[in-house]
Amino acid sequence: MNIKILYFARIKEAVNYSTEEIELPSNISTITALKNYLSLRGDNWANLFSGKQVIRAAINHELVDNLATIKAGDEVAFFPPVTGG
Amino acid sequence: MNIKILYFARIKEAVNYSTEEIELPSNISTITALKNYLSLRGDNWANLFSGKQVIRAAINHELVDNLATIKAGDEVAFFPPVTGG
Amino acid sequence: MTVRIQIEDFDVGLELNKMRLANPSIGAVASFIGQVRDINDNDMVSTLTLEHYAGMTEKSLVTIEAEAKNRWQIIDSLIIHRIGTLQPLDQIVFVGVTSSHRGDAFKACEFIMDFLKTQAPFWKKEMTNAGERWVEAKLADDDATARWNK
Amino acid sequence: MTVRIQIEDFDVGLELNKMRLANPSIGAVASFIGQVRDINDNDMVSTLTLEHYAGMTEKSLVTIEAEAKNRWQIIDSLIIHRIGTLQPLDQIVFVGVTSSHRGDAFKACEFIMDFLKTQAPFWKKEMTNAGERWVEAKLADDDATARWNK
Repeated sequence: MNIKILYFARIKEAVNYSTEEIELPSNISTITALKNYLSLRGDNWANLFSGKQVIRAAINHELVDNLATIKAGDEVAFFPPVTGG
Repeated sequence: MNIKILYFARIKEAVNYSTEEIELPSNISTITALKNYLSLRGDNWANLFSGKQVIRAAINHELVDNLATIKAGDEVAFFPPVTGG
Repeated sequence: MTVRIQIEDFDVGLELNKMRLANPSIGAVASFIGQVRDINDNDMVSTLTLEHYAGMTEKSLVTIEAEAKNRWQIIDSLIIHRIGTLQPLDQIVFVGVTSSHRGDAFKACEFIMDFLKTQAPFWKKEMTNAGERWVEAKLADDDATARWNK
Repeated sequence: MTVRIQIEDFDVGLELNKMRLANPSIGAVASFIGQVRDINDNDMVSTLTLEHYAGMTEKSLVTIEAEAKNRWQIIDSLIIHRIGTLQPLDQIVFVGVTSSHRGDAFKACEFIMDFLKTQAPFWKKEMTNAGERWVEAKLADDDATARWNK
């Protein structure tokens, strides 16, 4: 299925991507599975999603946890804890 | 001893006084004693200090209770609960 | 740590700008405006007249500001309270507090308002469609003050 | 119930006046301004750059305002948050809340700020004398959010 992924702040800099559209294998259907899938891209990706740093995820503009289900057409975002205000 | 007494708001209207200087007998040395002394002036005074309505007292700009001591030269004030803000 | 008792209106934008620009370690400004409502206790209010005890008012507000500064890390505070006759939508009171951090600014600002309501010698008389009357003190304000007791 | 995300500065006096004059049953206006401090974690800050997640930011702030309105009796609220590059003493955020009563206005205003801090997708990068760095999220902000859990 096709999804859009957005990266922000420290994470955007670490992977050097801000937005991408990718075709996911059908067995990748949760945030955890997506993180593991992206980790295969190389050391910087693997290091990012290793769990050493806190990464928040959102699907379609809603904060979600690692077990959240990804559907075709979703906009997934990865970002560090927020620091506005 | 000579003291100054100020009346505010509802109380000022009840006794029709805003400020007075009076010579107190030497045995009048607390707020309670002063209230009893002023109550002798007539029904409106007696009614005011009868305890049916809450009256706050201050001595020299500090809120005090009924047992507070009055000294010569003090500025005593009587007023209802405050309603600013 | 300033207190102003005045008949004239005040300019909140001007006061807030002066306060926040006074010190570059200010990160947070909490403020409050109280204004005259058109309806009180179900009656239409046409005017509200504020009387106060000159001398004691300033002293009590300075004491409240000092206590706020004692309890929280605040950089400065300003209280402006109007006296005289006001109409609905007129500003009555302004409290502004600056701090490095928002928690201190919020708490100090609310603390000052709660104590101002129950300690500072102001009295309100309102003219309504039901006649002229003194505004009654509210138990809810005593409760709001009491919850700050350490 | 308005949210504005903008690069430009905002005029707090103007916004507060519009809010308080909108409804004669407003008796209380609580507000907050956050601004850039000159020193953070012991280093001099020269600029602060705010990035956000357009779309999600607005949605999360509208949700926070709706929850505040659900919890307290408020008449209106306004959130303005700037993005882009700012300097010390520049305004970052404004939150204003109007209500008939001050307790509701204060609580809703502080609630909105606490949730904005931990829920709205903004990130700060600061340029300091120690170099450029992302501002770290603070546990104290998580605690400030958690205390509102009913």
